[in-house]
Amino acid sequence: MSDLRVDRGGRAAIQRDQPEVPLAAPTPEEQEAADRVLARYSGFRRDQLLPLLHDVHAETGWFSEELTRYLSQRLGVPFADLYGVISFYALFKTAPAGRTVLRVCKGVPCYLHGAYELGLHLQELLGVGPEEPIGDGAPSYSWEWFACLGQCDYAPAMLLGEEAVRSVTPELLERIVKEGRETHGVSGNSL
Amino acid sequence: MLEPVTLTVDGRQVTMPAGSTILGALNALDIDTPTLCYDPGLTPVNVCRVCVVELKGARVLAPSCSRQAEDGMEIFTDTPRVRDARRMVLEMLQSSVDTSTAPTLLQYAVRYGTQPDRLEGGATVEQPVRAGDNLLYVRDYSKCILCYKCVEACGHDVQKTFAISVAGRGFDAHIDTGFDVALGDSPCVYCGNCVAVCPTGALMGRTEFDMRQTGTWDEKAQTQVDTICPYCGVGCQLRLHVQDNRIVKVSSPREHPVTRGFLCVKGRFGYEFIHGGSERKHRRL
Amino acid sequence: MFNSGGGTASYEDLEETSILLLWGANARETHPVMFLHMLKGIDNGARLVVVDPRRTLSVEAAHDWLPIRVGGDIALANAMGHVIIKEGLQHRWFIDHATTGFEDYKALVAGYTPEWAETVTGIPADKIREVARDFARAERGMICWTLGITEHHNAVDNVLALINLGLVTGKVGREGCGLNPLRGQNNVQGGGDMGALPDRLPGFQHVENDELRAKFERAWGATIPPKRGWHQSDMLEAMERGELRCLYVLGENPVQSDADAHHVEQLFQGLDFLVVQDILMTATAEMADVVLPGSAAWAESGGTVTSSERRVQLCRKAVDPPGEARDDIMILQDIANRMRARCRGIPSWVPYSSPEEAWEELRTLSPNHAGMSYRRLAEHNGLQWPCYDENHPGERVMHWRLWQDPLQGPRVPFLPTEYEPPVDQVDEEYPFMLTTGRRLEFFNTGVQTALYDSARPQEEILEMNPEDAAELGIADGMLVRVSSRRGSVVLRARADQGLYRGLLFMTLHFPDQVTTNFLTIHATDPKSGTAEFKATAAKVEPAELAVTGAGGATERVPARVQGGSA
Amino acid sequence: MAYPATASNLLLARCGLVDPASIDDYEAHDGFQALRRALEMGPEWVIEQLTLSGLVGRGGAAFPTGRKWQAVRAAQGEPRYVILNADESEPGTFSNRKLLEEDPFSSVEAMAIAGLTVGSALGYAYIRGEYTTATRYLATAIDAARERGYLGADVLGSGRPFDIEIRRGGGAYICGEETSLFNSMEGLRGEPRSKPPFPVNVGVFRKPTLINNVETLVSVQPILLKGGEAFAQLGVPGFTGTKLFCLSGHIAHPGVYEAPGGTTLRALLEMAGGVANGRDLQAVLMGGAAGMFVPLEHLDQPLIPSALTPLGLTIGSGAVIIFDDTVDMWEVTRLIAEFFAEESCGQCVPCRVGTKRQVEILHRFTMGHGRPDDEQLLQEIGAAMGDASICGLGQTAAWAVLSALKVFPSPSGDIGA
Repeated sequence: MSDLRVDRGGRAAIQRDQPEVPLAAPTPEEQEAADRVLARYSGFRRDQLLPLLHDVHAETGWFSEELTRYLSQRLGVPFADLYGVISFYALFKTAPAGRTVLRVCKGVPCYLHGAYELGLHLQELLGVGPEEPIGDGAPSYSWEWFACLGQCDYAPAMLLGEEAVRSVTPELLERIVKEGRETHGVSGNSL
Repeated sequence: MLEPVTLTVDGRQVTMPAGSTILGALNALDIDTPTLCYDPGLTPVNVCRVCVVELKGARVLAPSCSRQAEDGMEIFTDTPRVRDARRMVLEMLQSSVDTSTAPTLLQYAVRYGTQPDRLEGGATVEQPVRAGDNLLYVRDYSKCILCYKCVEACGHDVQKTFAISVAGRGFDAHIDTGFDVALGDSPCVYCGNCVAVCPTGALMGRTEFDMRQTGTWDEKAQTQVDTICPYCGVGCQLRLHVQDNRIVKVSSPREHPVTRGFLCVKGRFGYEFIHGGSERKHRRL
Repeated sequence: MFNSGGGTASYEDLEETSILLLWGANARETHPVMFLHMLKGIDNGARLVVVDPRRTLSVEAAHDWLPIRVGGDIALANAMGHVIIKEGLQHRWFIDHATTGFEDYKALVAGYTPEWAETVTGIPADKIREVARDFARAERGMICWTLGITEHHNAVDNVLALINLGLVTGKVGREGCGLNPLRGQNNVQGGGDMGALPDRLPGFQHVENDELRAKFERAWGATIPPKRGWHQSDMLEAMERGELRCLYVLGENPVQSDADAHHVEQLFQGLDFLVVQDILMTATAEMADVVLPGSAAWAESGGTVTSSERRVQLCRKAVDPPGEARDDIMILQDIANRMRARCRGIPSWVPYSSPEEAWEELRTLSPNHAGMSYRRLAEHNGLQWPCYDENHPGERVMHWRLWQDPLQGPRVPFLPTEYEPPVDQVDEEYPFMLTTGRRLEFFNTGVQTALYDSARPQEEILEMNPEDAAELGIADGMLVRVSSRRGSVVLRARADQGLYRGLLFMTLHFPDQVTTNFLTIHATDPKSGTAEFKATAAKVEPAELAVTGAGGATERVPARVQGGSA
Repeated sequence: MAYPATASNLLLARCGLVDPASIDDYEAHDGFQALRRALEMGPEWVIEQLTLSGLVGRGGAAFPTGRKWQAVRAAQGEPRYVILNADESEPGTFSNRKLLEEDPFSSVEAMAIAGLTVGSALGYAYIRGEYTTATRYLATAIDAARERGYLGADVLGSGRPFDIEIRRGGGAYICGEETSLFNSMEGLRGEPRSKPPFPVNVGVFRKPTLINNVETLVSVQPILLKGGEAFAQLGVPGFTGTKLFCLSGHIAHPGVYEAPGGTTLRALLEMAGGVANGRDLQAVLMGGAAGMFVPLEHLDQPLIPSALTPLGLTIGSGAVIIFDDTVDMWEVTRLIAEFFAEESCGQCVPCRVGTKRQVEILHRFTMGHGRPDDEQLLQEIGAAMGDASICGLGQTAAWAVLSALKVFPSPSGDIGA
């Protein structure tokens, strides 16, 4: 049934669910993660969407088509609409990414402090280009370029998962990758 | 009731009811203003920016389609600034989108003297035609100027079906069913109201698409006749586009009080039966 | 309504109302463009309440859904009346001013407590109270209904129960208010308006009124039988009695569209002479002695049709009909002429050379249509009757006179009606209630929709409650046999959460695959002649296990007709 | 840094001095005194002080803060909202991050003052998603403040409610634009809305909304403690109070510097120790990506609108990026253009296509095969973007490029070769 919300025109708008489209079939892990988060958002309102997406994303690392469909059906937010929102924000992934994502800042101050070389170094260390996931099945690590992280006074900087790493040196980068390899237990020449 | 407002446009005064837009005032003065994303039946999204005008005292140009007319406004619609902005916007569209089936846009392009080849070689929104997921209409997003009309018509403003949305951002922003699923996996009800509002032919009825492919589509040879839909009892006015004694397209006049230009799947696409089929029970008597 | 069969309000009113009861109607699928007006109404603040056994697409857009058990409509309407009167929410001024029979209504609904209605309708008593209060208290309110109300053996009573609800709350005759049946075909309204009813002449003028009849006799130079004729169900009964031996069918496919299709087919086979005038070779046409190729009025000949808001609009010729197909009005006149010449020796006479000429004559005979010239119809995008003269704008809201002080014209009566269960009752053998309806992309017996490239498959599907399906071991897509006391069919099944336990749903769209009307009952409403398509006791079995021969129906496995989807 | 606050150390007074997680520490350093004062003196007094102070929005648009607060207070419609705009994403800008990481309570206090002044019971702190540390400190501060009665159903016994919810951005520069931020908060794509109507009347959830940058709000506390006039006397008539500048790039000591209005770029450079490694200064980008390259002859211009506007310059967010003589400035310009192409929401044509075309042309420059009319094209694209885009992003996305055309040697020659 509908649920009245306010759209950007300020009118009451209908959010309908989608009886004609297939029922979502997320993986059990995705569904569990989504259910855990959804339980914290009973009486969901549309303005809680971003916090909820952050929470789900933190657990799953990305939004698969089926997970998105599942969320759409549970939240009563149309699937296309939900995808439109998810695909708008750079921190949300719609393709498999590493459990941990390394985001190398490519803002101007970081560029001036060797961010480009840093990225190349990382590529060498991990053996993959930006946004290419590593590992079989559940990828554990990936790296990408990212817009200015606001750590310009500590350039070059990057994000390790959600945490900022400041004044990154090649040595620090090597240590991070080494620790990551140990933590995630990824073997082989991919990491 | 709020007081009417009086504004000056290109030196001429015009008084408009409160709540009118600048475009309303321009129309009242018969000033032909280009619009691409504006549609009187939809909420203005003011994204195409070809309707911009100069507003005295404002830092930037104002979109006439959505900006409310205010008492004392001084508007200029044909200054070099306005013409340059309109021309550049059109050039940008021409350089990135296949505008071959967008007659209105091309007409504006001529009016403002665009030189789209200056921007040649840049990125375009070229992508495969989505023709395989249904036999009623075709989506060719290389022709999409992202005017949002289809999204508004499918969503809040008309159908509330919400089968499509704008996804991605920047130059990669595009119309999407969500992970680009086939229409059959979306809530689409095939009303074709997105097709009805599309200004560029990115959305097109299958018959028209096929005829254009084979080179048989000929608008000059077509007649348009208004009649009433043969299905339910709502009384939707259909405009039949006829070529060689066959219906090739169905639309509805935007000004009709029942439809306002919007139809359902049967009215828009369900006309084949009068031409008959090969099976005996479908054969015309 | 109130002696003239048309909705009292307009689509515009849907956009201005405060509460809309969509009753036995799935407008989003069956009247999609009217539903757009309802959606605008919701945008403007209206509350939409859907009364439907199924959780339809319309329900998805509604604020409230009353999942009524099939056939419980009068119980619900009367219980709402009960709540309204008990809580003093009735529109006292309007009732005193413009109605009669309120005391009888009050006495009748006194027995219809919400608690009792809950047992019949399955809708919680408190929900009934809530909606009744909301409807009564709302400044403006409308009730729209379709075949969920009228395809019952007590169709007219159902409608009366809703009218009573409109009267008791004063929700008629004002803007944003009204009682509106949504017409299922593009000219159901116009056909009735033009006298295609057994007791009416054009313009809802009663055939048994000597003065009115005389007016038509003068105009037509002919004698009109002074008694009402037969409606369709009467005709079938007359065929059964052998009184009706010859039938002329125009643009209808009764062999597939009428309830209890087996029986109808037998009756048609027994006719001496059957003439069918149609544009396609329908199943009925296949049985005809003579088939007359007509034309599609909406695109090949022209004329007028009248919509659910009483709007008379012009159809225009856009293409030439194929082969020997002719304009229906000409075929009819030719036949009339030959009959005159052959039977009475009167020379040939062609009164109408075009639909417009027939229309001009109508304008002189039907006061409701007097102001509607073709020119005005074209200029105004149609006009709503009544439209008495060429300066009359047509009536957006009917019965506004009821609000004039002093009252103009007669009072309108409450016509209290009692609840009656469907004729076909469920029992141990037939434990399911089968109801029928339309799907968005298809239409009636599929004659018009079988040919276009619909995106959804052209295939009949039985919808049933998932738990029922699980209990019977029926998985989605499995073939099942559905049987009623009259016949049985085999088709695929699909579980649907939107159906309550014990409810089945099918359409009539694919009679060549699945003749749903083998199952339906020919229990007809004596007042309207409508059959009870909406309530059939049935049973369901996995087809593999089914014993063949029950009811003698041909078992046909539907060939999956592929639509467009990949 | 020393405490108490000095003329040039108002906003940063507590940064690095107090424990950002300790409400006791904050209270011991004037914490919540301004809130008490505001409650005691009433909303009209608060707005009067803001007006007297001459404080203008520090996010870049420089709208008078007192007028904005007054407008929200007077706006029709309930409820009203207060939003702390901490979606600081302007490249080269990091003062919000510093304030939230090192002195989060001052933002909490300022939001409470704002809420009680304009008649709002609920505030939102919208923080860019990448600022996790700042988010944690702010969340801790909000909880601690609530526990002590500075937030909640009855703020300091005033009988009036105010509370704060945190919203994290999703990684979108555009959401720093206030109307995009509203859409983002409402769970939509962060596409900007058309203005007017303005947020003071039609903001988040279509309700009157006070939205201020962190730096602006943090300025409120010293204004109320010292008085609006005292604040105005810092700085100069064209720019009252103090302003935070973020110095980064080839500078000896990158960081956030506070300076009274009227300061110059040269003064800021000196505060930060000059160009790093003793190299020569080649260029200064002021205002971040949405700013412009400053011709070096203007280093001594006072940074006030009356001096900058005629030169086609603005302070913007206060970002100052320093480039030494080794840098390929057209490569930097291309990077900036790329940033906008990636961060454009894509809604309006001039910005969606214009940002893309800028990158393509600048790419030609850096690859050494610019076309003869490329500079002219950049001018025209930039003009259309500036004139016809919906929001500030598109309107300013060509500024750096246009200023580069003015300041740097023509790229159509052998630049990038």
